Amino acid sequence: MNPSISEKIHLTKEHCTELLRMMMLIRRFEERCAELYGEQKIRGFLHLYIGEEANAVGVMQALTPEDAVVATYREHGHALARGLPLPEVMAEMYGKATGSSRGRGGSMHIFNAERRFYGGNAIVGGGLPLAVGLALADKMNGRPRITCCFFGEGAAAEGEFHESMNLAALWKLPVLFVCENNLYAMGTSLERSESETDICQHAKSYRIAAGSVDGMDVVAVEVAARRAVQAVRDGNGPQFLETQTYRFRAHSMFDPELYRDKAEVEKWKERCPIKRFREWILATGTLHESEIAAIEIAIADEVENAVKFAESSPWEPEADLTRDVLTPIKRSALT
Amino acid sequence: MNPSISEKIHLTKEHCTELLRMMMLIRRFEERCAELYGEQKIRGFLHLYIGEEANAVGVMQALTPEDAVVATYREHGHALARGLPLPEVMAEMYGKATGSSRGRGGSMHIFNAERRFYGGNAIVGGGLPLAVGLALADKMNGRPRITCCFFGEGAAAEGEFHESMNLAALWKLPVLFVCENNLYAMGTSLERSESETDICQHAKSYRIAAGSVDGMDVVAVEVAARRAVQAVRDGNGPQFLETQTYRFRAHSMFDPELYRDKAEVEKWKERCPIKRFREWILATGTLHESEIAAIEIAIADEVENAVKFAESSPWEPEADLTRDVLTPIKRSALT
Amino acid sequence: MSVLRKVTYRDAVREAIQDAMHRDASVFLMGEDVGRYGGAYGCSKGLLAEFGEDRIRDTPLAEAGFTGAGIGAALGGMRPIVEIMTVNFSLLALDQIVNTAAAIRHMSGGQFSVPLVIRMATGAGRQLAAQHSHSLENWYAHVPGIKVVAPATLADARGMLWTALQDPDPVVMFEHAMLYNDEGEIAAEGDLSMPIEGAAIRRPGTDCSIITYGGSLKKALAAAAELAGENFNCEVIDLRALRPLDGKTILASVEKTHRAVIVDEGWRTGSLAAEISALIMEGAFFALDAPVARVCSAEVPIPYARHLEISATPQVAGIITAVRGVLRR
Amino acid sequence: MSVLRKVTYRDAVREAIQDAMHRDASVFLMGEDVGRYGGAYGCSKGLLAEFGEDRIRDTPLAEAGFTGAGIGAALGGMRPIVEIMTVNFSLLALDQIVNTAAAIRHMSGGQFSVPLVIRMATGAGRQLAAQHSHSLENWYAHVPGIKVVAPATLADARGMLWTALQDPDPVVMFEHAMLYNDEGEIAAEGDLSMPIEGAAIRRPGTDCSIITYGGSLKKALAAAAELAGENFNCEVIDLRALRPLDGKTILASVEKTHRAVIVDEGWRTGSLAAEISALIMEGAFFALDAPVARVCSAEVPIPYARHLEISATPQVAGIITAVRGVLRR
Ligand SMILES: Cc1ncc(C[n+]2csc(CCOP(=O)(O)OP(=O)(O)O)c2C)c(N)n1
Ligand SMILES: Cc1ncc(C[n+]2csc(CCOP(=O)(O)OP(=O)(O)O)c2C)c(N)n1
Ligand SMILES: [Mg+2]
Ligand SMILES: [Mg+2]
Repeated sequence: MNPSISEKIHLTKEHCTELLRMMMLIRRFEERCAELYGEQKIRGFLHLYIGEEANAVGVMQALTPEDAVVATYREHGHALARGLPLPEVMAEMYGKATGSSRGRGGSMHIFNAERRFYGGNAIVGGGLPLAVGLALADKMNGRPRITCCFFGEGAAAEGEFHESMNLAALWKLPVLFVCENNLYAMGTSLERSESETDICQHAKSYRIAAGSVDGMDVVAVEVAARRAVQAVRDGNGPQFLETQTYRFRAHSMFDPELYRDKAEVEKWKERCPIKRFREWILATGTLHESEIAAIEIAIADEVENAVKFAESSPWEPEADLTRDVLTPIKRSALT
Repeated sequence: MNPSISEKIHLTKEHCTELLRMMMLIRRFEERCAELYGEQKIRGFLHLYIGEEANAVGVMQALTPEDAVVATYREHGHALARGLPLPEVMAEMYGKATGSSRGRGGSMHIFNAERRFYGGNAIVGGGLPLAVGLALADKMNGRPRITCCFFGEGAAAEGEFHESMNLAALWKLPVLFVCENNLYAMGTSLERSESETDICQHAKSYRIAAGSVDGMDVVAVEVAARRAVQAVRDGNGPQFLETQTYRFRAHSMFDPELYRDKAEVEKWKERCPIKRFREWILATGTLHESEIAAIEIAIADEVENAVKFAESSPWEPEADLTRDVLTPIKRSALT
Repeated sequence: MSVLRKVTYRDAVREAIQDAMHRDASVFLMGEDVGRYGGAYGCSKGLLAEFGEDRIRDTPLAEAGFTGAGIGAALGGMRPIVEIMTVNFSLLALDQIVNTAAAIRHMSGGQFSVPLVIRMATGAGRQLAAQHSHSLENWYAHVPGIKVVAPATLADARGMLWTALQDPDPVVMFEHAMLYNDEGEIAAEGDLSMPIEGAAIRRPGTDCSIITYGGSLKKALAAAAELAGENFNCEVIDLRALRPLDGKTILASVEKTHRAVIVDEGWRTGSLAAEISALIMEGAFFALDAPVARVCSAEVPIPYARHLEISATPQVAGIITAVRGVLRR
Repeated sequence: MSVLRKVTYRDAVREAIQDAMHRDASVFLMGEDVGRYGGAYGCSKGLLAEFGEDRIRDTPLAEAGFTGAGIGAALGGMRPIVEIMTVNFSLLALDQIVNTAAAIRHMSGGQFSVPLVIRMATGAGRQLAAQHSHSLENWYAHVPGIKVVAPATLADARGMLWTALQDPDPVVMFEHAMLYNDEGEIAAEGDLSMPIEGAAIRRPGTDCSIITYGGSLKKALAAAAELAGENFNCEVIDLRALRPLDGKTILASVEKTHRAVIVDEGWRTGSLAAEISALIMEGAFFALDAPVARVCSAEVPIPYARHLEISATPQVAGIITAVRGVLRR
């Protein structure tokens, strides 16, 4: 933990507790999801965020409820850190009618209008133009809110990335682009996907201010995010933040992980964001072991309750299959 | 004319004559096309290259017949500078069966397999991936030839540009990208289409060596192109050349040109590449007025002969409408 | 409604945009060259001066980017009109349209609607060759989660946009490039809005239903007029909405005429005409006196040469031949 | 041909690639994660070790870029196999496929052919939800200038690729994601190649033609087997090639059975099934004893929940009901 960074935010006991709790909650939630996947309660693609929790948790600290968030198919962490109700998210994993997307979306398509959480996009790079548009709407309306868009480093090779960067910069839109660089896009490592592996260079080539941060350090991420968000709010146009991180698990549950060494994974696991922050918290005396243990127990309860909620929730009736394809029209709206 | 540059190529009388002749031929050809468009002999879209002749003519000097050329819908200059037979090109403008594309393509789709001229692409940015692939084939086969890809600065905003740059750089492919920056994409000026108006910065962000050259100076273009082509041939991977140029005419024959000042156009016309080179040639005594006049007459003849050829050429029979949709299969090829 | 005014289809489109921008501050137009250039087809000429560059927004060449930005802006409470210059370039934006605009409402369990209108020119006829002459209306009509319209008349060009902008879901609007110069009269005042669902019978008849849309309507009407001279009384149906299709009107017509010819500028295989034929098969089979016929484009990338382009695409003579064929069986 | 060998569909695809790479040095495989990862569906596992990274070429996430590069490489004399991970992402490459690969031969007056094979997984069934469950075979089947195939059997998965690679024009190959784990026997030796044109009668019958392709073939056969218990003798046709369509086989079957049901996982409106229905309308109308029926996907972005996904897509029960309905008329 870099003290010069940690000083810049108010590391109260409360705040530290919340950072740790949220990371632990995400971890626990996903570990449980992996089990449930084994039991075939959860199906489809399941992309775990395990190891990357500090990114979503750190960045979300810098956002207000008015801001918008756009994420990818690896978005459980973002959804939970954004405050989506755990039971609804778990029910969505099950595909239940009580799920955040009524079971239509599953793991890859978690949404929440109230939290301005715009998903949940399973097309790599597909969320970026959306974020540009959300920010454009805000700018055109003079609203002081911003849009935060998460994506992986693999997305940087897509044409939609390029077009979005240019539009956002050209129109000086209030977007924070967060590139979660976990070094792999499925089995393709960064140096095999980008001729310029310093992702920030790309952002800079659109005249977007860009910086990198240790994505395994939740406080560092929060600090960097706050700084970048402030720059966006100050009307400096889009900002770009690369978080350097790593996924501890396979890309999805189908991935045999032939493309990377166990040793590499183990080395990164030593930098586990939860472990590191926990150690720091204990070392500084911010929390005691017993307090953390209590948090752990509360989280376990919370997750089990979410599982129970999901288990006991009803399925959407088959008769409702085609609901929500189009929006029911209030005829009076037509003039 | 910068003498330090002009010294680097062998400005023999012969060579100067050819540079001038080709630029004048393209100019004359297109002026005639504009007339023929008025007479409705030529239809569809007609994008004139008038003012930009130095770009194609300069760059082509650096290529060998083995190299490949990919161009856009504004490709008359490239086709002629690449040595496509004038009568065939004119017949294509008419849509005649003797046209270089049997009348299927028209102004925007001129091709020639023998000259390795791959068109003629009317999708902005669409030719770039093609060029990458042509170069990939060469690299995989260890062939010493290169691919030269022309496109406008407007194309740089397209996702296909981004993807192509990255692939070419990542795989160190033998491509020369030539961005003809004429400051406008239809009616959209560069500063309204790119957050970074220095196009070379984009290329550099993929680790592609990039440089700019005065696209109104044919010798400067040739020098820059030779240098870049040599770098490609030397195995340094793709190179990027921005030629700074201007189109004197409207975008197409439908364009009312509401988006730029007449004064701006007039100012650029003073830098007409033909005028400038002609003046230099006369000033240096490389050619005499009378020699240039003779060239002019020969060109006028050539163009009129091409018109006659086109006029007297037959139409493709309607019965052949669907020929060349698929390739006739020699059954013996199937094993 | 009695006062009429002479306009072109282009004028009608422009006035519809202008009107919508006046009526609703959240409406804006975005696309390549909609501003300074005035629109590739001149549909927004003068609007930049009137509304400013914020609301008449020139974009870079980035079809996926600005279409996606339109979707995002719609989610953010705006009512964007995205102009994709032509359907040919819309291939670059299909991911955003199909995977996001059409899907996000359903994927989110009904939480998000995308009140977006995407306009694009379509069709052949100007000798623009293979990359500039597509008619891919059927591709769009295939996709649940969007609506698709094709105004073929001045009144529809003037009236469907506002209705589309009132719609909570994405509406894709096809303007056939050969219609822009068409001239005629529309109502000068009153409520000019037109529904974005439902087909229209443009010429009532009893002997054969000619079903068409967009740029082919004129040709169908011309064929019907000529056939009237042979004492064949054709009913001409303008689909207007390509998704959802108005099966009711189609089937009622065929129940009456017992014969149908579908005219569609798309390539024959997998055309929208195939869908109409299948609908008639399923809904009016026993009413048919002859198999339904299709007049479509030939299976060829549209060639440049005029005579080849003409022979590749539906023409009046071909429609007449097809109707005669159906009537003779 | 008498020696048989047990393989999965995935094995068959992999062996086809491997075989082609051995037979022709100009063949190479390119796509996202085809190398180190072994292919999203495991179809190229082990090939990187065998052929090296030049010929088993991992690409960045850039569908338009690498598909276009495949087109260029084909023009440059190679025989690329481009793997687009799934049809869903192919929307990003459609410009290159439609505007270049399919058009360049015609646009150039026959000067350039593009001997390229594009493989992609397609279809629903694994609860991957709206953005990962498209069946857009019909879109591709609409485009002149390309060929489209959908191997539904192990033998076709093993045998069509080589033929496709011999073809001078672009061939798009759809592999239904639910087929990869299918197991069965194929010939262990001899010429395994299969034509890329022509439908196959997978089960001869006399009472009703069930026409289908790809992932739905199994379901159609299961329905036919069950209907056989009711003494309904169905003929099951596997289209195999979606462009060009084998109208002859389809029409001959309907002439015999007088009834047809088409099973197609695409959304109903504008489905490939519509085209088949229209073809039958045009070619066998007077032989029909009942209107042709379609069993397609519901008009909904495919939902995640298992029961909803199942009810959105064609299933055996639905096919049986449709056949019974047609037989009863
Ligand atoms: C356009 C597109 N192409 C391919 C895929 C398949 N795919 C899903 S995730 C993924 C890797 C993305 O890597 P990255 O952007 O780095 O995100 P990460 O998974 O590492 O978080 C790929 C190739 C897809 N979903 N969308
Ligand atoms: C993908 C695509 N979008 C839009 C168009 C319409 N269009 C044709 S040329 C052009 C401008 C291109 O400008 P630039 O790349 O600078 O080339 P220039 O015409 O200046 O030579 C546009 C917008 C197109 N052909 N393709
Ligand atoms: Mg990654
Ligand atoms: Mg330009």
